[in-house]
Amino acid sequence: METKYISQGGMAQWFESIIASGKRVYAPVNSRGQVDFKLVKNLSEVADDYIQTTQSIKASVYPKAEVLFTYEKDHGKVNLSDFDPETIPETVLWKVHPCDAAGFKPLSAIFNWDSADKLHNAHLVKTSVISFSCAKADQSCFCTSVNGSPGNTAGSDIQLTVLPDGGAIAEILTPKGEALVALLPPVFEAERGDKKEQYLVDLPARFSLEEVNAKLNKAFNSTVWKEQSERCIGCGACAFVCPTCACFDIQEDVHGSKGRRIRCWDACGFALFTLHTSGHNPREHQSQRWRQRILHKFSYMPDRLSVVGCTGCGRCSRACPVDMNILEHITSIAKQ
Amino acid sequence: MKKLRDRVAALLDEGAVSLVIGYEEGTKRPRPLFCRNSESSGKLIFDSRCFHNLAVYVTKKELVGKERFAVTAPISTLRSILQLYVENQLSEEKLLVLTVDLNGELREFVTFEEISAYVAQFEMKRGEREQEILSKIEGMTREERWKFWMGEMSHCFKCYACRSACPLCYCTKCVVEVNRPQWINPWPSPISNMEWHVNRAMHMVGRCTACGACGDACPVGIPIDLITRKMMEDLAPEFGYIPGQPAKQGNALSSWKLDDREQFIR
Amino acid sequence: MSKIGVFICHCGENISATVDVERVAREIGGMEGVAHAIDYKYMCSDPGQTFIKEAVKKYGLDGVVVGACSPRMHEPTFRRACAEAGLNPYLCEMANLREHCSWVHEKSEETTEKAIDLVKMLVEKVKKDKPLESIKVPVTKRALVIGGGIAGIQASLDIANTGHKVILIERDPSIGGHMSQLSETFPTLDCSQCILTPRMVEVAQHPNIKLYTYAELESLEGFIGNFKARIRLKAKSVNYSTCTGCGACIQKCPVKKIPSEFNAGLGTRTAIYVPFPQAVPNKPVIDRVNCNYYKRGACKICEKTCQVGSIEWDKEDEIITEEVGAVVLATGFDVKGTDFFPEYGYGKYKDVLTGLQFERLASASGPTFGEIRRPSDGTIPKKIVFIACAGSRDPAKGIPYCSKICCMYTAKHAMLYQHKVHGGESTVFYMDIRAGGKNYEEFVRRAIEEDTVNYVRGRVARVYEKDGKLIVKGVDTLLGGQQVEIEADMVVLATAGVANCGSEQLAQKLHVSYDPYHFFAEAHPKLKPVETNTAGIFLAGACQAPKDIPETVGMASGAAVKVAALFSNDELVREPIVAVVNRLAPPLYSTCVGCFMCETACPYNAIEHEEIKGRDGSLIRTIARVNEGLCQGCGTCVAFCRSKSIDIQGYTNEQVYAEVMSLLND
Amino acid sequence: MSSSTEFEPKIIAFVCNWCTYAGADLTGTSRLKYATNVKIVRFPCTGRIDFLLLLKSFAQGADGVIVSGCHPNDCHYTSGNFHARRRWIAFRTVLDLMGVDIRRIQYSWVSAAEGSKWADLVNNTVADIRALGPYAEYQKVAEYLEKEGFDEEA
Repeated sequence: METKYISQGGMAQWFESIIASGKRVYAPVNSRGQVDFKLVKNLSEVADDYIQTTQSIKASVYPKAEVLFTYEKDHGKVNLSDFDPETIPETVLWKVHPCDAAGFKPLSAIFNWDSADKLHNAHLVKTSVISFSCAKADQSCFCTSVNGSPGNTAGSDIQLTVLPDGGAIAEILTPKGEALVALLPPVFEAERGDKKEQYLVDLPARFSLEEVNAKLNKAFNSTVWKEQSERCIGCGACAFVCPTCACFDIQEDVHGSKGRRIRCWDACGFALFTLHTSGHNPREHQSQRWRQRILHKFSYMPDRLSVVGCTGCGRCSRACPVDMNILEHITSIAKQ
Repeated sequence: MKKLRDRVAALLDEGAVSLVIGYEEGTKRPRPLFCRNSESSGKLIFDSRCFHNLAVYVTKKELVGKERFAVTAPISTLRSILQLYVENQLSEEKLLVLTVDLNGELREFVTFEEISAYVAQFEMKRGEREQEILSKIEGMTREERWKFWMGEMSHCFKCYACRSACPLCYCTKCVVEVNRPQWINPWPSPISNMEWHVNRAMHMVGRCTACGACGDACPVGIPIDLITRKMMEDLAPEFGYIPGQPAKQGNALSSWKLDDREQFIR
Repeated sequence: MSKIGVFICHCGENISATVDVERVAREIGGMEGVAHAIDYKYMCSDPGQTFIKEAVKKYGLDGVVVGACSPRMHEPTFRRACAEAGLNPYLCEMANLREHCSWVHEKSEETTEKAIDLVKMLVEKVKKDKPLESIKVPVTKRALVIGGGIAGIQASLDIANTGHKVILIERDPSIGGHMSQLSETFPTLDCSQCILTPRMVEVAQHPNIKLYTYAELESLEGFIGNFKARIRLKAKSVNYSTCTGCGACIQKCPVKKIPSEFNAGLGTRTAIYVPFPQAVPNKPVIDRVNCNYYKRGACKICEKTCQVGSIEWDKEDEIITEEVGAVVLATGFDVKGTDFFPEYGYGKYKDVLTGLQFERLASASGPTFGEIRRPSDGTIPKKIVFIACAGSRDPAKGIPYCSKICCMYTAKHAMLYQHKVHGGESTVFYMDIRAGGKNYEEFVRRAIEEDTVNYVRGRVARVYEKDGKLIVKGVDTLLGGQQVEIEADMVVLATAGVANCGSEQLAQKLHVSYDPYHFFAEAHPKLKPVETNTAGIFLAGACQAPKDIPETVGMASGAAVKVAALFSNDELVREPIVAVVNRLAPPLYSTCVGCFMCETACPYNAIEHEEIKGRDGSLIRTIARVNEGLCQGCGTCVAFCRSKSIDIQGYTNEQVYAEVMSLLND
Repeated sequence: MSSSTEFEPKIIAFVCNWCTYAGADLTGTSRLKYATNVKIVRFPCTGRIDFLLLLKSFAQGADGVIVSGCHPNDCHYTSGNFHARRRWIAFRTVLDLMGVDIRRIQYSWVSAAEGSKWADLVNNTVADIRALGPYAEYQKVAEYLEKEGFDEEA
C-alpha cells in the first residue's frame, strides 16, 4: 500500500483520464431530491453534501435483474447459451462510502459460500472501487459498531480522504488501484504527512458485536422479535437498499420457444419468500421474518461465514416507512 | 393527549379492548404503537404529525387477534376504515375507533355511519407537494408524461413498500405473486414497474382515499401516490362518488350508469 | 409435453382458395407440442371426423385444434367427435380460418401467415385447456309465449297439447293479432276470422294455457330452463271474474269517437271497449287515456250501467312473477303508416289507404261490412290503384328488404275488389311479382287472367288530387318507360312490413340479438331459424322477418317442438363455462379475501358467501363462491378480481394470456 | 397487398363472443375484405377482458389494440359491456396520466348484424395505427431488463 497526495485540480484531471480510458464510471448524483449512483461523464455531476445514497452500491456487482443464460427450443432440441461475463464492461465506482465498500465482502461470502458464483465474481473482477472516507454521519450511521469505521479501507481499491484545501489523501490499496493511478501518475504527489484520522467523523461505537452475538445465540424464542416487528408492514425496502442483503429469486422469461433465466432481487421480509406450494410457510409471521433478518446478519453470517452481515450504513433505518430502526433494535437486544 | 391516554388505559384495564393501535414518538417522526396494557398507554401521542395510515394494521389477523381492539385514527385512517367496512374486511363489533377532533375533544365511533358523518366535514384537498408535482405533470404533453414516468419507473425496484403501506392492499396473494400466468414480471424493469403501478391504480379505482401512504413509503421517492390521487380526482366526479366517503355498499368500478361516457368508443 | 392434433379444413375451396392450407398444416406440425397435423377437404364430413377420432386414439392426443369455419358453426360437431374418441370435448378448440380469414382476405402470403397465427393461438390455448364436465340444471317445464297473434296462438296450443303448461301474454285487450283483422286469406280466399277464431277460443279454454291479455313483459331473469319472468298486468279497470261480457257499458259509453285500432283507424270505438266482436276474452277494458272519468274525474256511466259492479276505478297495474323454462317470442310485425309516403299523399288524402285498411274495408266485420267504399264520401270506387312495394325494397326509405307478403295480398285485394265491385277497374303497379309458394303463382295468374286486374310493371312517382280524383303518375317499364297516368277513386299502398314497436326494448330485456331493422335475430339463418342466440328463447312468426300465415304457423309449431324437446328432459346439460373461485389446502383455503367486488359486478346474483370454518366450528374466513346454476359465464367478475382468485372455465386467465402471447411472440 | 416498405402494424382485437365475434363472422359470410393485420382473440364478454392483457400486448410488441363488444343494452349478459365501458374509462384515465399513447387502443361496439362495420373498424384502425407508426417508444423500454436506474437513464 502506498499513500499519496492528490490536489483538487489533480483529482479533476485524473477523473477525466478515467472517463477517457473508456471505463464506465458510476458516482453519486443528486436528482429528484435523492442521491444515488448513476453513470456519469463529468465530475460536476457528482453530488456533494449528502450523508448517504438512498441505495447501496450493491447493484454494481449484483444487478437487480440479470440474465444467467438464454435458451431456445428448436424441434425438440434445446440450445443453451450462458451469459458471457466478458460482456461486462470495466467499471469504476467513484465516491463510494467505506460502509458500502465493506459490503462487498459479506456479499461475496454469500455468493461463494458453497460454490463460486461465476457471474458475481466476474462483476467483482471488472469493478474498481474508489472510496471516499466519511467526514459526516447522521443518527442512523453505526459503522464503528460493526467492525467498520469512517476511514475503513476494506473493499476499496483506492481511498481518498478529502482535505480542507480540496485535495485528498490517496491510499492506493490494491493492484487495481495502482492501475487506476497509472492512468495519470503525475497527479499523485508525495504525501504531505496529513493525518487521515483528523478528517474523519467521530462516531463512537453504540454496541458490542460480541455482546450482541452472544445475546442472539439465546434469543431465538425471545418475545423481542414480536415486540419489535409489530409495526413492520413486510415490504422489502430494507433489503433492497442494504449493501449486503443477497436474497434472490430465479425466474423464467419465456417468449414462445425462446427464453432466458433471470436472477432478481428478493427479500426475506416478504411473506411469499418462504411460502411452500402446499400452503405451509415456515416463516408464517412477520416476527419470524424479522428474526431471520437480524439473526442472519448478526449471528448466522458471523458464525458460518466469519463476516458480519451488516456494515452499519443505516440505509434500512432511513428507508423504513414505519421507522424500524436497526440501531435502536440491536442496541436494545444488546442491553437485554 | 391526557384524555386519550386515560381513555386508552381505561379501555385496556376494563378489558373492553385487548389492543389499541396508536402512535408513539419515533426516531424521525411519530410511528405506530401497539398498546396491549395500560402502562404502555403513557407513550401514546396524537397530533398533526401523526399521519401514518394505521388502517394498514387492522386487517392483519395475526396482529389484531380475535378480540375487540381500538385504533386512534387521524382522518386518513378513518377514510380507509370506512372503505374496509365496505369491502367486508372489518366488523363493527370488533373495532372501536378513537380520534381527537379539531377542538381537541376525544371522539369515539363504533358504526360506519358515525365515522362517515364525522369524515364528511373534512374536504380532501391537494397539499403543497401534490399541487406542485401534479400541476407540473398536468402541464406536460403526452410524450413528456411518458418520459417523466419512465424516468421515475426506472428507479422502482419492486420492494412493494407501496403495496405494504396501503391499507386497501390486503390481498393474501397479490396479483404480482400470481404466476399462472405471470401477469407482472417479478423482476424490476421500467415497463413491468409501470404495469404494476397502472395495475395498482386500476385496483384503486373507486377505493383510493388519497392518504398518500404509498408515496410516503416509497424508499426511492417515486411520487406514486399521485398516480392514484390523480386517477381518483379525475374519475370521482365522472363516476359520481366522493373519495374517502364510500357508500356502504358497492364500488364505483363494479357499478355503472347507462349514460357513462363513451365518446371514445367508435 | 402436450400432444396436440391439428386438423386444417379446406372447406371445399372456401378456405383453400385463399389460404395455403398445406403450408399451415406443415408449419403447425413443427410447433412445440403438436403431435399430428393434417389438412383435409371437409373436416366436418364423416371421413373428416373419422380422421380426428382415429388420430386421438393413435397418437394419444390430449388436445385438438380444428382450423376450419367459425366455432359458432361447428364447435359442437368437433367436440362431439372428440368425445366419441374418448377425449374430453372441452380439449377441442376451433381456429376460425374461414369467416375470420379466407373469406375476408385475398389470396396472399399474409393471408396464409394470418391463418398460421390463428391456429398457433388456439394451439397455445389448447395447451392450457382443462377437461371440464358438463353442468346439470333442473328444467321448469312451463313456457312463456309472448304475443297472442296467430304465431303465439299456434305455439301455445302446440306446447299445451304436449302436456306442458303455457303462459301466454298479449299486450292488447284481445288475442288474435293481425290475422284477426284480415278479410280473406290468400291463396284460398277463405275467411280469416273463420279459421282463426276457433283457435282463439281453444286457447282461452285450454286447461294448460294461462292467458294474460293486456299484459306486457317487465323483465326476464335467469337462464334456459330457469327463467323468472316479471309480467305487468295492465289495469283493465274491469273485474273479469264478475264481468259477464254483456256489453251494456259499451253501448252507454259517451266517448264514441276514438279511432278503432282494430279497424286500422277507419272506424271508431268507445272508451270502454272490446276491440272486436269475436275478441278473446270478450270482456271490455277501459282506455284510461280517453275515458272521461280518468281525464276529468266525472262520468262513471259504465259503472251505473253495469249490473254486476265490475268496474274497478282504482285498480292499478299489477306485477306478477312466473317461473318458466322456455320463452317463445311471437310479437309479430307492424306496417309502415302515416306520413311515410308523402309522395303518395298518404295521411293527406282520405282515399289513400294502407293494405291493412283495405283489409278492414273488405272484411265483413269491418266498418263498411265488407263493401268497398271510399272513406271520404262513402261512394264505391270505380277505379282503384294498388301500389306494391310501398317502402319495401327501397334503400332510400331505409327498407332494402322485401316484405314478402305484399305481392300476394295485393293480388288478393285486387281480386276481392273485382268480386265486390262489378265493372270496377283495378290496376296494380309492381316492381316484380314474387309469388313463390304453393298455389301462389296460380293465384296471381287468376287475378290477372280471370279477374282482369291490370298489372303495370313500374313505379309510381306521385299521387295527387285533382277534381276529386286521385291522379296516379307512374311509368310502365314494359312499354319502354312510357308515362302512365290513372285517375283513380282509391289508392291502396302495400306498405312495408316492419318490426313491431318496442321490439328493440323487448330484445334488450331478453338479451336476444336483433337485426338492423329491429327484427329478432335467429341463431343461424339456415339451420337454427327458430332459435335465438340466447338459449331457451325461441322465435315464431313475423317478429323474425315478415312472413305469411302458413309460414308463421309452421315456424310457431317449430318453436313449440323446440320447447317440447327442451321439456322432455328433467335436467338440462349446460356448458361448463362458468366462473370458479379457487380453493386451496389449509391454511390458505383460497386466495379470495372476500371483498365481494364480484358480487356487486355479477349480473346474475351468482356470487354467494361461503364461510370457511375451522375444526372447532369457528369462522375462519368468508369467501366468495359461484352458484354454477346461476352463473352464465360472462366473466365480468374475473376481470374485477384483484387477486385473480376467480377464473372462468373455458376462458381462463392462463388460456387467454397464452393466446395473446402466441400472437406476439415471434 | 401493400408494398414491402410500408409499416404493417401488429394489432390484436379483443372481442366478445356474442356481438363482435359474430359480427366478424358476418363480415366473412358477406365476403367483405379487410386488412390481415388484425387477429381476433375471443372472449365471452367485454366484461371479461382484463386490462392487463392490453398492457401485455403492447409490451409484447403490439402496435395497436381493438376492444369491441355489444352495443349498450345489447349485452348477452345484460351488463358486461357497461362494466367494461366504465373500466375502459378508468383505464384510459390512468394510461393517459402515465403518458401511454391511448390512441392506440380503439374501442368499438360492433353488433352481430354489423359485418360491414367490423370491416370498416379493422381497416380504419389499421390505417390509424399505420399513420402513428410502430409503437417503438413503448417497445424499446419494454426490452430493458437491468438497464434502469443504475445504468443510463431509461
